[in-house]
Amino acid sequence: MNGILVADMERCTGCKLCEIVCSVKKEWVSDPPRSRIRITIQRGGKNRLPTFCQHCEEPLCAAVCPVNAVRKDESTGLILLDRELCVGCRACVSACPLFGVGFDSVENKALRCDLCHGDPACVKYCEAGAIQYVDRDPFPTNKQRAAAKKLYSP
Amino acid sequence: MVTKEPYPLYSACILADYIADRIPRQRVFLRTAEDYARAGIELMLARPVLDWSPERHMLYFDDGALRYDRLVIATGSRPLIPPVPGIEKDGFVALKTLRDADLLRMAHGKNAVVVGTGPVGIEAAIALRHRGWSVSVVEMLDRVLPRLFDLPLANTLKNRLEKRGINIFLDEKVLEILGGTRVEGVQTDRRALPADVVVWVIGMRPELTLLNEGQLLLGASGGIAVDRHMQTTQEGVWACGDCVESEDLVSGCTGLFMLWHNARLQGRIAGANAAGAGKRYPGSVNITTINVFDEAAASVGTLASEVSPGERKVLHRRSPWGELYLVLKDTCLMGVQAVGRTERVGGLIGIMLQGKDLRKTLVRASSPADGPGLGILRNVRKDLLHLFG
Amino acid sequence: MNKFILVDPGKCIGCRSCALACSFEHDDEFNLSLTRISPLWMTEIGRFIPMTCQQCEEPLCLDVCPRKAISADKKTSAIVVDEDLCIGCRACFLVCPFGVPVIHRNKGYMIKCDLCGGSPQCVEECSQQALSTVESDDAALRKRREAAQKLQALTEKISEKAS
Amino acid sequence: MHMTLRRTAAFIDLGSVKIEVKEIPLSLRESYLGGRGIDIYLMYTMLKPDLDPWDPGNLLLIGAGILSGTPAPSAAGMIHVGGKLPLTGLAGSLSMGGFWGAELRFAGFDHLVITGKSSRPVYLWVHNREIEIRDAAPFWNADSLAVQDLIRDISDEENAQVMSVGKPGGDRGAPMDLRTDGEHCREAAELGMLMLSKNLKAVAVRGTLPVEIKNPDKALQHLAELIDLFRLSAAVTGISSSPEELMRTGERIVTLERLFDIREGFSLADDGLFAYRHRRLPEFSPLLKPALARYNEIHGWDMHGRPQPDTLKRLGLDGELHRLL
Repeated sequence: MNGILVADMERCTGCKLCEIVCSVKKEWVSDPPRSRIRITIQRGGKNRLPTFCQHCEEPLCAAVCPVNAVRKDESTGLILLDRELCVGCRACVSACPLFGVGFDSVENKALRCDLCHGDPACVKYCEAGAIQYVDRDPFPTNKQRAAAKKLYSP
Repeated sequence: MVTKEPYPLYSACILADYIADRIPRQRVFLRTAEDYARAGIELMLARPVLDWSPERHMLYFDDGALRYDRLVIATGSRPLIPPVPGIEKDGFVALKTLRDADLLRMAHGKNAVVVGTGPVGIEAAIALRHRGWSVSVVEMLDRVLPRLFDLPLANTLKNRLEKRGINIFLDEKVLEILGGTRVEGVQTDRRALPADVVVWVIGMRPELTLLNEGQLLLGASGGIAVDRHMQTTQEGVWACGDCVESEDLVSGCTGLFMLWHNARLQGRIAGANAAGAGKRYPGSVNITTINVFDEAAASVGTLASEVSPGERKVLHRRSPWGELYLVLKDTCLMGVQAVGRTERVGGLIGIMLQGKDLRKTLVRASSPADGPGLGILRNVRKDLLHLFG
Repeated sequence: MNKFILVDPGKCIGCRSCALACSFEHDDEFNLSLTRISPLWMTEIGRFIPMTCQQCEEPLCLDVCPRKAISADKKTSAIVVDEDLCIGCRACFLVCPFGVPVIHRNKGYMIKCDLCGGSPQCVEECSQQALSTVESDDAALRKRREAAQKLQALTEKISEKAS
Repeated sequence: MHMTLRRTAAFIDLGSVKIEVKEIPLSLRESYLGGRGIDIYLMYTMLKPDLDPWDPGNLLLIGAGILSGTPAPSAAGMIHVGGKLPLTGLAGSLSMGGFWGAELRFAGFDHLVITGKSSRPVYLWVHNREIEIRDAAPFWNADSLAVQDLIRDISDEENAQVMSVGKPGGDRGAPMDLRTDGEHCREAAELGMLMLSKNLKAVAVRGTLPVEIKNPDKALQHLAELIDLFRLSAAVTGISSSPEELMRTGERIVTLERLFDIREGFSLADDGLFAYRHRRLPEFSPLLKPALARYNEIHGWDMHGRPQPDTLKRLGLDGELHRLL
């Protein structure tokens, strides 16, 4: 399925297990700064915002990349990074409006979520179920359906 | 596709890495001749256009002419070189094209002087320093990267450069390039600096030598005036890239915003419209990121010096791992500069574009509907509200 | 006060002509996946409910958009999207409580109801008058009047039985 | 020694402002695992009997568990706080959630052993293998949540995890809350009082160093199945101990806590579900006695709650416990 990650801010408890699990799966070591998902804690503690690559349709990060290392995979619509080409200039990190791109200061490369090729670890291990891996197209109607039930059920 | 460059498309931003020998030369190229052939594009390299007749839809070279139905002008920009004596000497490089980068890459010597501290200048200085040259930088204004950073953050970056052995001379003008046929030094209004190579990067101007007087309407900033569809005032002629004037989405003013991603987005739109599509270019988000010795710095929006003193408010937060500098006009966010964690610059673009009254937004309780940008502001909420009084 | 499309699910028969009219108006093709109003079959309730944008007074989508692509149209006060600014990052969709913002399948920008510049085609196409364009205060008045009529019909029936 | 087994403990003496970092020997870790185990071991071996709990010599122990900062269920962030309880003089043991334990591990430490009393109000700032003792006078009387935000402001680190004590209620006044996060808090304020008795308002930690995992994919697989915590801990730490061994370690820890309490004059009369903390003798409800007898029996303790000699032998606690750390 041609899926994306969707975060539910209310459910997230800020336990950051996803950061640990993502870094273990990708880097073989538990190292949250090198995880592809980041939990940004807003002051006042209530809001914990899981941020990761939203795979935009018109990615700004692809535009600012000086070496074309960020490209949109037409078949799946995912925005993928070619790690060999990446020179670590961090233009994509600062251009992304949604904190979607991390930075690996050890290897000086950008860090992008590639949805673990369809089986995202963060979704599998999130105890609170705050991150879902959903199909891109029908998902909005499910949300509308839930809202409709709330609004109009007799 | 006609170009005076002898090479297919290469990335100008990455030349500094090539000069510093961090990447091999072929990594600079983004397209190969086969890419053009496969895309059905006839590539005419090293063919400078000498004259243009819009009425007859003709382009003239020194050895021939070319007729067109639709024309997209993407001539880009050329280095601004005022009439300083001695600029014709060997070793004087106005860094713009791959040929200039080759010159710097092959150059041998001990001392290098970089004139101008824009992003290209700073990256060239770092690249040469990386290869062991002793580098001095001369800047006319009072700070490095003057169009990107205000004094506080510019000084942070200046200290960082100086700590790595780059001597920086501010408020200094270059009067003359010294030496015989080869460059031997630079004479400024205060001192003479030894130099085997001079990298001249004080700024760029749109490359409009192709145009004769009055053929195309130019904007106030000197760039070609285009409408939202990147169309010029001439029928069937579009223009895009550094040679074009565009509108800054954040501040709303029009001007020359010669950035790589602006050129690419405008190119895609100008090309599509030339082929009959109806795409519109919304305007430029002028975010610039620069890597100063593997510490990133980024800036977007207006500088504090560009906001009128009465309405100007500034929040400067220093911490062990970086700095954040917010420029506000009363309670609206106008500009963000950051050293270290630069993702905060991108995160705040949305809020800047909204131009909302931050006092109202910050007083409201945080809710899941806030984007990441508001999270940054909430984390400096106390200082901001204090600033607003 | 924002104008918006008032939905009366009771009258909706699920013929989807509103969705077809909407996709034709905006994209010149009859394609249910490009509609800005989607009549949803609600199995648990056993009825169709058309769902579209509520044209909020303080739209969350407008606040969260990182490109200021969403704005309130001056003339029709509808919440509209600038296709060239939108980068399709779905932040609006995440915050909208009704899940209304949808990404256009092949054009990559967000699409939502913009009241067709003031005279929504879905309202005109709806044979059952299930949809109507109202100002929010008219809407309240209209609902109260409908409730009053139902109540009045009910009391008449009771008084007949009593007498 | 494999990286995952290298665990460090920082000994911080607030009085003489001396910080010493020692490595935790593997043998100690195999018999006492992580947080609570090593904390009670340190209490038992470092504290002289009948030491006045208010004496600066009392220990405040903060220990991350063996699985902290690794892909384990919420244990990834738990933290254990121990020390001789000021009111009852017994072995204090409290574990709190949030991400504090993991952050301590990412900062390169596993245990903080805080002794002595600071001359002025201070808080600890632990960051990537460095520990700073900073002034806490400006927010000494602030409540625990406000302290957390203030420390995050000063350090400009949104992700800093701060363990802070609430408003002090007089010299030995009302208990205060001790909290690691907005939600994760324990009203067990005795340890908060212990902290305040050392003039210590908060311990903040921020770490960005990696934590090694013995074999990552096995760890992830066990985490997914989540049926066998033993195999998960073996996959993460590389200590392949059988379930029985781990159970015996658990017994050892609880029995050592009981030994510590007995050494401090604890007797069966004090043993009651609630009296245990506050030495207020409850009227023994009829159910409590048999339950207590059963509890002691399971642990191999006699009917007065004192560990039997053979239990001590089985757990290796019979001889003199010499200090390994």
